[in-house]
Amino acid sequence: MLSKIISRQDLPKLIDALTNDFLVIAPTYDKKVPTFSEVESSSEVEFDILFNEKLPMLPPKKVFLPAKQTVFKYNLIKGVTDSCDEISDAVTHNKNVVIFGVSPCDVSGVGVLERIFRDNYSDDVFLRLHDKTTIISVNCLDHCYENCFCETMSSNDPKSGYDVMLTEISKSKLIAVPNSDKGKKILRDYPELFSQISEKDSEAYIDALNLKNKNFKTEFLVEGLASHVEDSFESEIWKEFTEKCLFCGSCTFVCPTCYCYTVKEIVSVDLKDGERQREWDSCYFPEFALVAGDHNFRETKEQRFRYRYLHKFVDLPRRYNFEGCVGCGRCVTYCPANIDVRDVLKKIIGVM
Amino acid sequence: MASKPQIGIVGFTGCAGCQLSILDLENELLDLLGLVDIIDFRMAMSGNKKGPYDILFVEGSIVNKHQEEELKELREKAKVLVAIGSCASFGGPQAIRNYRDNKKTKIAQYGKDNIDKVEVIKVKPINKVVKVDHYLLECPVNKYEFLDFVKYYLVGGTPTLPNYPVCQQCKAKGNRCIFLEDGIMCMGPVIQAGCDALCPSYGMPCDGCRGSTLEAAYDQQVQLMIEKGASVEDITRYILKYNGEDKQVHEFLMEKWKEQDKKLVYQED
Amino acid sequence: MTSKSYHIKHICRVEGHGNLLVEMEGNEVNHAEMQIIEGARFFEGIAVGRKYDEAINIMSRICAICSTSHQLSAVGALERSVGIEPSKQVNDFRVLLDHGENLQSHILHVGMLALPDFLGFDGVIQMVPKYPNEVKMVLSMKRTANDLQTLIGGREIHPVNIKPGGFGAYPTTNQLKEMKEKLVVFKQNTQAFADLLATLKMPEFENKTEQVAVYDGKSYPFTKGDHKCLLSGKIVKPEDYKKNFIKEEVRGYSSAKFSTINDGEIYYVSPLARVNINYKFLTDDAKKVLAQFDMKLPNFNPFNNNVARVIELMHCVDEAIEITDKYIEKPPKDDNKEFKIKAGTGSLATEAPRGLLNHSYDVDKNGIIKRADVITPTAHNLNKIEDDAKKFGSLIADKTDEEAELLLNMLVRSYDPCISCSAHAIRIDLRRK
Amino acid sequence: MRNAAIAHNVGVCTPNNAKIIKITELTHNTKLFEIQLEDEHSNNFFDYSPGQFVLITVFGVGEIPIGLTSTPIKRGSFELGIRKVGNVTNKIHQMNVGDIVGIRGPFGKGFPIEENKHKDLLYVCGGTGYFPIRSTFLYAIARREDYGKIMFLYGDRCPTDVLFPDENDDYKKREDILFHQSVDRDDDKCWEGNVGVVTTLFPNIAKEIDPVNTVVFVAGPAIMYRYVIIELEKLGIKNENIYLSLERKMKCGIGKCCHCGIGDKFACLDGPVFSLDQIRGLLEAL
Ligand SMILES: Cc1cc2nc3c(=O)[nH]c(=O)nc-3n(C[C@H](O)[C@H](O)[C@H](O)COP(=O)(O)OP(=O)(O)OC[C@H]3O[C@@H](n4cnc5c(N)ncnc54)[C@H](O)[C@@H]3O)c2cc1C
Ligand code: SF4
Ligand code: SF4
Ligand code: SF4
Repeated sequence: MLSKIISRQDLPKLIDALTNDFLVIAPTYDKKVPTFSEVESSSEVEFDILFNEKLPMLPPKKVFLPAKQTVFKYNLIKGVTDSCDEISDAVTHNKNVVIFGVSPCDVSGVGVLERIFRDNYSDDVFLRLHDKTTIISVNCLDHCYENCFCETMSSNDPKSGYDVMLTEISKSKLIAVPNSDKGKKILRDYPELFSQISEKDSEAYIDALNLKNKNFKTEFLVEGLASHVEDSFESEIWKEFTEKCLFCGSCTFVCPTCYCYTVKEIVSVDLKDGERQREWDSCYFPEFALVAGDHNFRETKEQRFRYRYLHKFVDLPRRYNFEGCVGCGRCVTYCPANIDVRDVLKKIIGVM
Repeated sequence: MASKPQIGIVGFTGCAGCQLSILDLENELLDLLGLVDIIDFRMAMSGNKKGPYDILFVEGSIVNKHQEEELKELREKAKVLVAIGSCASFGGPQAIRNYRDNKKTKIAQYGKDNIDKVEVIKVKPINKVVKVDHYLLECPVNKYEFLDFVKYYLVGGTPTLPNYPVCQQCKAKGNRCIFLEDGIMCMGPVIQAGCDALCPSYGMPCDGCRGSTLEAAYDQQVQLMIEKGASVEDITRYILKYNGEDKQVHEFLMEKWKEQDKKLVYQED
Repeated sequence: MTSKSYHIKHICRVEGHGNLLVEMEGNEVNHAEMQIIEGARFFEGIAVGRKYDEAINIMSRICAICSTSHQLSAVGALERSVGIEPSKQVNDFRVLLDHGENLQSHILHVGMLALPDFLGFDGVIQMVPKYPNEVKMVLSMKRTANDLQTLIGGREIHPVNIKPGGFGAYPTTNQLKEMKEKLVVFKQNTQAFADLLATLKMPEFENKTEQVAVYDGKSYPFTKGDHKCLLSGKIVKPEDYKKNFIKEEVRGYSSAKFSTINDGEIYYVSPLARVNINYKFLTDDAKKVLAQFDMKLPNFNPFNNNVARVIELMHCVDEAIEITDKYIEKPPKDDNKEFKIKAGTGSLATEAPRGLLNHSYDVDKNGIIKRADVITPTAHNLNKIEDDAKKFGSLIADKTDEEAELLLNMLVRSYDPCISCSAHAIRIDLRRK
Repeated sequence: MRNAAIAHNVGVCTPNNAKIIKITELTHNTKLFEIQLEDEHSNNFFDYSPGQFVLITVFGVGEIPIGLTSTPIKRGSFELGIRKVGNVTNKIHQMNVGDIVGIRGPFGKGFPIEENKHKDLLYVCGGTGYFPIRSTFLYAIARREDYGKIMFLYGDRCPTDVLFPDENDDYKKREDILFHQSVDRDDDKCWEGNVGVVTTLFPNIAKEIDPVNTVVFVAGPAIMYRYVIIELEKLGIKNENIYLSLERKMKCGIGKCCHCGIGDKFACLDGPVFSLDQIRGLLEAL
């Protein structure tokens, strides 16, 4: 078996070893907010976030699709000068990237984005960063907090999208299961940290997975959700929630599967050079579908509120066969108006 | 290249912070001077010319008849007129007094004898006097927005200012939401971004100096503030800081909130 | 005998709208009026009815140039009103922030407003072609000063980080280290700047009046202390500022108030007054700068304010470096405490870059402000400016009109008046039942 | 459907530098730009199907979607007709021959012109809708023998707004094309033809229509669609034979930025050309 064992004590050593070879991104606190950020040593990593089951406020999408990102650079007269390849190398200082401590739902979230950005026309800006990244996931054995409903969205047991999965099999030991060549390479490259797996470890792993199975509960049935949402196009439900919503967009920014963006041109003060920047946008904002001549294709707040659900629960399932939601509950946690996506869906299905 | 655009920066009643902010563009100032001719900037130089201007930036609110006339004259000489800062755009903090009974304030402030010594008219943002082509926001004006405006003007077009709430930039920076988590009365959800969520980034509530977003959800915001324990007077104060003459603030206060806060009286002209 | 009148409209390169009217009869000025035509804004009135913690930001809009001073004065006076005692750390950071403003304001004044006068330019913008390096140095110094304000206050103008009892957030050690490096460069530039200024000659003029500055007997204080008079040696507690000390009156030609002390005496507040009163407490390097100029203390030439500013640049940058070092060593602690507040009255006397600043408030038990009173440096000085102008006759009698106007302009400029800050209110006292 | 080739040497998010090689002033606010990619290989490779669009960047100002208006039969360069309405379009209008712009694309699904060989074609367009329609129209008349009747109805606001007047006159003279034109208003009384909205042209062709064998291509302002559809239904043309080009805000052109979402479809990927029966099923379309 390719899996190996790593002791909990050795995790800091692993991080330190990785920082020599990679740009390492791991959970930390930034002014009391749990977050993913670049670390230079294991002392900066908050293992507490990982093992006391908190989700960083911003999901790992912030690595591939940050709030602001340069797409390419140009000269105003001569045109494009730096393509996105050069720019993504500059962002990572010519290194490969490791994101450490990604929860299974976030692995699924990255998977959703990857498919969307790879399919049809592949978005080089996103994929360049994505493809040089190794994802080390830390498994969840139970709902991490009250807003989590990953089991309902079947995202707590991703089959792909991660390179190594670490699962706690006892207080002191984790099993490291590689899931790609990049993952195997990690286990191979740091032999002093990974030991062979024993029979007892295997059993403990199976026990852990069984425990996981038992602990996770489904809150409602997602089957047929797309038709339900579509059928409720004219329903009063949208109005009810629209009346509470601030349209601040917070839910869309913290969501691991929301990816709308807009672009801006930034020009230097001497007016010689410029760059195109991508910036997070949100379908909740009034100008999202506004075009020249003041025509707005989504004029009312209700239309905007509804569109997010249409996109997540109708368009994406039809197009790709997955929902645009992994049940991480961030949008619930960070909504100043306390709107709960589960309530919206339950009302639509008719179970609330 | 054709001759450089002629720029004027003038101030009416305010704290002069917007003009000072422009002087705070130390790193860019010399480059900027290569692009435009500043012909009128009383705060920074003598020998000013009163137009004609390609772009005239106007700071401050209008508080007397004399200023109204002067502003109208300036408008005639300006191809493009841009309001900078909260005072010019929304009346600024002094517009708070537009929502108080003028006569009573006057008597209380000067005593009956002094009442005629100083002329007091309603505080007006400049768009109540002349046509305004663009607004650059913040208190004081965001100097980078000012710079962007000049750059875009020169390259062609106008910059699109963010019309989304401060929460966008708060989330982008990974800030803790002080409204949700600490119950601090942050106006971020209804206020236009562009300041890079300055106040919340320091753990301080957004005071709303950039004015309302398009379609700001005041009803919902106020509802949440009440749930968090704010009183009627509190809410009036939170809303009425730098923004008295913002259209949506005015509408909300006078059409909805007046029923709650009976002390709100709007001074008609 | 010829009579002549100068009406200097819209004094440029000072902030806000003011005119100076000077009427001459032969060599004598027989009438001078400092007319503040800035629209009144009634800040004291606006403050009434506000919660004590929000008023801090609003009061800073009295004047952007002193916005940090206004916030620091407001927060200090309001803390006294409701009974909050800030910690040593908070006081240190407030001084640091205040020095950011002092450095910024002084370099702006001397480098961008006064220097063009002495070198014969309309403004700093016009200086660029001939003095590119000097302008660049001034700009980079101003940038550093602004960076310091931004680091502590959140923004160069109208800081956002100040709250009763402390700060919203503190800088990190790395940020402080970076700041320290910039301050060290600033200090070198200050010396170069002092050397440059020492080659220029200040116009000779003297008007010996009382001078007032904040004094605490142990330091060169900016953020709190008592009032001290230079000539009489009188000391007045901040809360007694209106008890037989400062009096304000309204005059028809100006939207700002005029004040006197001790029943009708003209007085003067300024960097020069501070140097006159507190020179003993300057840092060693600042004392060395003082020695570079042949300026006898106590000094009564308002043009020497420019010298005082350069001395203070050195003093403030020294102190800023000291405080930065202290907190690089020992990083600041979070100080988000809940405070119990009580009703009360609080007054504070501080030094804004251009001189004495008074803030005073009554607050009720719910933290709502019932009375507010502010006297800004420019309001303190309006009488003195008029008085100087009246005594200016001999200096301008044999000058061309153009030269005379320039000199009068320079005189007003030497006070660095923010005219809108003096026009924040006309009212004398507001007590609401 | 023709296979659209994306000619990108840099990755699909970065534009190809391209040169404006010819500018023709069409009306007071529209110009026709002929453009060539700088990279020779990409330029030779550049192919599109009528109705597709490109994203054109004016460096320093922004990027906007513009329908290709030339026919793909003509290789080596392509044409864009652009009306001045805002920042980017204003700036393009100030540009000169030889200036560099950025081009991404072609993107989207065009009009199914190859799929409908031997059918009768009816074109209906208004305003700038002429631009994308022209591409398929030129394609069809270049292969005239492949198609049955070709009918063209074009309406614009006023005589000064009329696009391609010379080309139009040629078409009017041709016997193998039924070309009808109108203007909404003729305030200066200088228009000799029909006055009225585009739907007033329908009686001219009503008798020519074979409802079963006719395919309709429509492009124009959003309000036009509603009335045109009513006319087409009166003629008995089935929804699946009516194709409309929808305009939406677009930032990426490749289904990522989400601005052009219409219900559960994207105008840039699934459109901009949709059949009416597709649109009927689309929430939020018309
Ligand atoms: C598929 C498609 C094909 C088009 N073909 C043509 C054509 O052949 N000729 C022509 O003149 N115009 C065409 N348009 C419309 C053209 O894209 C807009 O006129 C243009 O985007 C306006 O940009 P602006 O910067 O000048 O206007 P502004 O009002 O300054 O617009 C600001 C931004 O909003 C967005 N935007 C505004 N209006 C539109 C719009 N109608 N559609 C999409 N995005 C918009 C753009 O991102 C633009 O940069 C087409 C639009 C689409 C979607
Ligand atoms: S919609 Fe909400 S619960 Fe679902 S993935 Fe996004 S943030 Fe998480
Ligand atoms: S702190 Fe204020 S601005 Fe920031 S997310 Fe919360 S409500 Fe929005
Ligand atoms: S957070 Fe609010 S008050 Fe603070 S600068 Fe931004 S808009 Fe102004």
